[in-house]
Amino acid sequence: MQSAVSIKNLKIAYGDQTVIEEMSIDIAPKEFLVLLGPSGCGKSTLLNAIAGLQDITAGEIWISGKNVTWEEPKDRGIGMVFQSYALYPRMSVRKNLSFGLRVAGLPKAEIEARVSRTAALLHLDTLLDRRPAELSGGQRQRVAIGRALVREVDVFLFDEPLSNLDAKLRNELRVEIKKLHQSLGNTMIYVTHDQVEALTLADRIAILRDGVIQQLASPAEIYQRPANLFVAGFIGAPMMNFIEGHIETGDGAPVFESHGLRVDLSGYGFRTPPASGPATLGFRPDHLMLDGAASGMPTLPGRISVVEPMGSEAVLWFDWAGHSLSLRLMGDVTLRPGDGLSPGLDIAKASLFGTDGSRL
Amino acid sequence: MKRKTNLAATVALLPTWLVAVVVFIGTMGWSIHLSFTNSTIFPSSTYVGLAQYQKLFSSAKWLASLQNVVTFGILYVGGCLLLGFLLATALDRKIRFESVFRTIFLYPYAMSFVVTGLIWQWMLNPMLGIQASVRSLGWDSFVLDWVVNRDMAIYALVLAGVWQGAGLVMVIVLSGMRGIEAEQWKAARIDGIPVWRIYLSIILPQLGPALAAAGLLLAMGVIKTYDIVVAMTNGGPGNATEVPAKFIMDNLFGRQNLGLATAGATVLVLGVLMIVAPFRYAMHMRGKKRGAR
Amino acid sequence: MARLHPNGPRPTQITAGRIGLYLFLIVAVLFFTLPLYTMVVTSLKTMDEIRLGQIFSLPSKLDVSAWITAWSGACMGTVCVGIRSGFWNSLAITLPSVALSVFIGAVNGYALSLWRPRGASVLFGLLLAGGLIPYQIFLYPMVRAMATVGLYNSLAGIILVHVIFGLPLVTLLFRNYFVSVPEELCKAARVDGAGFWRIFFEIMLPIAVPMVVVVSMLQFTGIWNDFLLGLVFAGRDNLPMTVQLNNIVNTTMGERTYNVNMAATILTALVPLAIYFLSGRWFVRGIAAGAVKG
Amino acid sequence: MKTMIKLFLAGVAFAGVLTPAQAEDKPTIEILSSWTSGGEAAALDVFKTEFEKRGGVWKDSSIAGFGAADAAFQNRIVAGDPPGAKQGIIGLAAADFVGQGLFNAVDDIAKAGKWADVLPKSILDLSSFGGETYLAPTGAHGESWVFYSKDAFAKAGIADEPKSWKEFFADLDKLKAAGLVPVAWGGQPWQQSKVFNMILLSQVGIDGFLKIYVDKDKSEASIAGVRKTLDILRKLNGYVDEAAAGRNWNDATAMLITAKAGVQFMGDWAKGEFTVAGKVAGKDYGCMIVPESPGMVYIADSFYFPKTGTAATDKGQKLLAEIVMDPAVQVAFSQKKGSIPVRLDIDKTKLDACALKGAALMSAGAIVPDQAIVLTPQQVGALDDFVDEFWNNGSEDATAAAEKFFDVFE
Repeated sequence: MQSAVSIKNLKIAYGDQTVIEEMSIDIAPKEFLVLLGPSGCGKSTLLNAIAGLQDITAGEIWISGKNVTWEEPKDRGIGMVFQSYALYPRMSVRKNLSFGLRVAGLPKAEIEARVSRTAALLHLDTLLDRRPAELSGGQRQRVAIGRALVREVDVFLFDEPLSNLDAKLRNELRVEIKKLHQSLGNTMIYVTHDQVEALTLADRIAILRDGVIQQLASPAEIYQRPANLFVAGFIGAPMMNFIEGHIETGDGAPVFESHGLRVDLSGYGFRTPPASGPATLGFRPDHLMLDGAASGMPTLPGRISVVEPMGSEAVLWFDWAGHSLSLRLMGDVTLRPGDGLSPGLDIAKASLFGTDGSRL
Repeated sequence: MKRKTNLAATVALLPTWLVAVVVFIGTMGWSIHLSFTNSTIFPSSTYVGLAQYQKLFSSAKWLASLQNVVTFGILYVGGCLLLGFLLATALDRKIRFESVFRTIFLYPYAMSFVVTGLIWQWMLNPMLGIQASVRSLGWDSFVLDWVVNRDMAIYALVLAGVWQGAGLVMVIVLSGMRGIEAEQWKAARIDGIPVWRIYLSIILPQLGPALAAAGLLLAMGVIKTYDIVVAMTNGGPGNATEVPAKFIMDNLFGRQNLGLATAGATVLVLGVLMIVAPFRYAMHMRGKKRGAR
Repeated sequence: MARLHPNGPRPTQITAGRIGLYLFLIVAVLFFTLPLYTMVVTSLKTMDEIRLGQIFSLPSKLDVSAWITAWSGACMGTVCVGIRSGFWNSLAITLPSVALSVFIGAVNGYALSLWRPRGASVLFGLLLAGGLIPYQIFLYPMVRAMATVGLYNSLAGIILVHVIFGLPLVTLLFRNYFVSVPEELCKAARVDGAGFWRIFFEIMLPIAVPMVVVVSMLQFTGIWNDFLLGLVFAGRDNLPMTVQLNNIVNTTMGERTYNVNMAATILTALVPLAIYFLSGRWFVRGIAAGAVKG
Repeated sequence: MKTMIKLFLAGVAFAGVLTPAQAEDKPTIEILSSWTSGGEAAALDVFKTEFEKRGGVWKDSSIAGFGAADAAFQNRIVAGDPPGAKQGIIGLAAADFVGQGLFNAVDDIAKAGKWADVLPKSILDLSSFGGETYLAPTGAHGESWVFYSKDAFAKAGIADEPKSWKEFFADLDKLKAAGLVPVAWGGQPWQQSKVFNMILLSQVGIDGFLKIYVDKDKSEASIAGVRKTLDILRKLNGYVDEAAAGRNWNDATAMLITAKAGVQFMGDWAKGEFTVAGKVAGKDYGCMIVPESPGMVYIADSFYFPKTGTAATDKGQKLLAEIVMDPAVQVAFSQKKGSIPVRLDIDKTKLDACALKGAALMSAGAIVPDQAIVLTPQQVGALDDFVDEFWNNGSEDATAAAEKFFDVFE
């Protein structure tokens, strides 16, 4: 099937400073792709390049089967939503929505129809004659989304659209965006630095760092099988626990050793045959079992330092061999700081990383 | 890989390019060329090397004018900033009739330098102005003779300039103060910091950009200083208030010495470039960082 | 004395600081108004009274004849029509000059800050330098250039000259303003298909209204108060009010009528003064809206 | 941008339409003068009336102030659009223009009007370049005058005009003792240079004066003369009030009118100020040539006639030259302007007491030209600087300064 958006050998540099290294991504029609990464990783630059707002140094950009590398933004068949909303301050909501259509010279009736359709979809009907300054943050962001929708194009670009909103609104709008995607079925490319948005919205997530894609995969894959230490540490809250150690491949099954801990690795799905040497063991707080010893798992005995109740769940922080490790527990917690515990580790769900940081 | 939209921007700037190249660079080139000739009232093509520059820098008037413009510039800009800041602080203290005060402090900015100079020349003239009036009230030893006193005349210029320009600074600074978050005031009040200390240690450092903008606006006028001097002291007494722009004008027309005038102009332009170039470089570097974001 | 039991609203106090504050303000008001006061009272005195040398005293009786003379009777050479004709000339010069320079400056600022085409920073540097150089230096070659294109001594000529010399300041102010406008606004409009001019007229110019007010006022004052350029480039049919004021005030060997001079001076300054008195708050608002910042 | 270009083009077209069509037949003249104040303008009006009476078209482009008028004139020359006539002093100030071939000569008018017979030789010489007459002199001002307030003299008990510098300074002491400002000093460079010159003439005589200014003679005698002049100048400095710096001459005159000050050094145009204030020469105020002076420094105004290439203006220039030198016009002009007619053959009955003294000196040839006539504008500026520096720098040694004086001519 033809890709909705295809980036081929893209490179972006300012002088001798490279922002995007040689990069290629194919995005399928109706796919929701999230570009995720810390600030300065090049994700916004990439989005701007797709939009045609950013000159590229080398490579090609294809949208809906057309090479648009040198096209104007308006000719690319895209709509875009910006972090700061970028609403035109002196225009009413109606004018904001219709500006692009008026520029394109669409018939009046058509413009009106599209504007009211979009307004209804986003519950903006009553706000059409207000100025942006008279709107709340959430309303502004809906107008910004509406401005992309009225264009009725195949590809929507979102540049951190929710990061200027408070937590409650962010959750609400996130759901709305997801609904929109499900009902409209457009291709969406969404830039964010918020992993919750990425995990909840995306069909696939591309994690970027310093202009290089670290991993491009489904949210589950990324959460469960991070491709390297960076991805592992970046995704998940609280952060994945890491323990430095080394792998012994003796006569029997390979073993991970650290501070007297010995973990039998026979249950771990190695990508390549294991070899002896230093390695980092990573496991998420959800993958420690309070009653792990009973099921024969290797244990990490320690003492609780902090309890963070979060309503339906709680995070326990405990000390083990100089490491501060976390453990997620569902339901009510009766444990208190100072109590001892000895949780078991489910090696099948853990990750091992080599000295170069990549997954073993 | 230039896009046509950028082309539109380039085209839109063409008239300005034309002005910059033809007027600013072209005439400067022409002036520099003339400064190496012995032109008097009309341009001549007899080259005399650096003779005009030698003459220029052996002229007490020119040397005095350079010194004066530096003194005036520093005190005028500094004075405007200081008084403007004080006025803004006072108006920031929730006083009555703020807009009346503000208008009174700002109106001199509508006056030309010529009018400013004329009126202050009157006010500071010992026989006519403040001194005479104070003495007629019985304080016979009162002295305020700045315009006619060789050592003080430059300060008279500064006084008149500050009178004219302080209001602008006040407006800029006041709007800067109003832009500072109210929470800082609350924090400082809880910490028990005296008001003057808050202005000095907390507010003032945050007004850097506002003060810099105001300073730049005023500084753009300093090297051009001409009208106010002509109206107020005409360069005197002696050379006490002579300024480069007036020196150039005098030689350009009254004294019919194009060569010397253009030599002076060239020196002035070099001076300007020496001020602007590092500033521009810094801005350029900042811009680069910004662009890379 | 027994202290009151604190209860209810705190009583307002007149503190020493408060008194000092108002004292400072009153001294400042005196400093700022004294010159204008002097001009006004002098213009209302007779010459005989002025020769007594009491410039701060109120006129013994109001005499408005100086004002009438200044407006419609004062002589410049053999023509005795006062400065009223210059008033219209000044308007004819100032209004188009302000409109043009503000428009071009706004376009420049917009193009330099939001589009940054090749050479933008070089151009900006040139303008900045041009803005600092005394324009006396440009007079002589400019005269020649203007004569060559047939604009010397014409209204169009003097307007063009004002626009040229106004460009650096206006461009600088607009550039600094537009730099603070989010780039995303420009990007959003481009996604919407708007081009350079459309974005300027429909989005940027409306945003920049406070700035346009401030710059227009600065430019209006500057151009209205200009003497030298008007003298050199306007031609005898278009001499602005300031040149006529000079003809009345500045005389080398003639007698001086200070009351007429003061009246003529106030008349000349009246329009910019009125603008500041009436629209001062727009000016203040414009600056508060970020018209002038670092 | 299109709008701007359109506006611009419209402006150009507009300017083209406005260019006035020349009246082909009538002699036309556009005058650029700096005569803008009451008496000056009235005097200029004498020419205008006569010019129009004789069928000419007169346009007035006066600009106040020497500097401003000169700047405007030079710029119009540069632009190739000069006025038909420019008021300016005779002598070297016009030399560069004539040298560049920018002026029309009025030699035929001068010959027809026999100017050589009626003008003092020095004035005719200074109006001519390369043997041809280019400038039409309008009138002369005497610049060796000491005006004094009779009231102030009476208050100080001074009965007679001082005859020598010694008496003069004795009288100044009396004025001081009477609580008056002895000298109403106009502290502007051009005024100070004039005082310097009137004293110099009293010290070195007519020949010595011309030797210094015309021959640039730096002999012992010249240096000694300059030194004595500077000594007197320094002495005078002790008799001026503190507000002298930058003072306009007419403000100084006002001090005499109100009897606050005793004497003022000035040219005869100061009479206008007395007249406006209702004071009468010989009754309320007196005029005398500076003590010990054998003659009078004078300055003469004239009209320059730039080449405009317009037939009507050429005609107008010739007509104006005729009118300026008309005997009746000369008298009428001088009365309004407060100057002395340059023609020697005019009716002297209408001149006031002071003008008569001046006219007598002129007829006797006891006159020397002002520095602006015999020096280039650059040298005039240098002289102003020199005198101003000496006057303001109280510590400068007169002997050393006298040596330095001759640098002015470089």
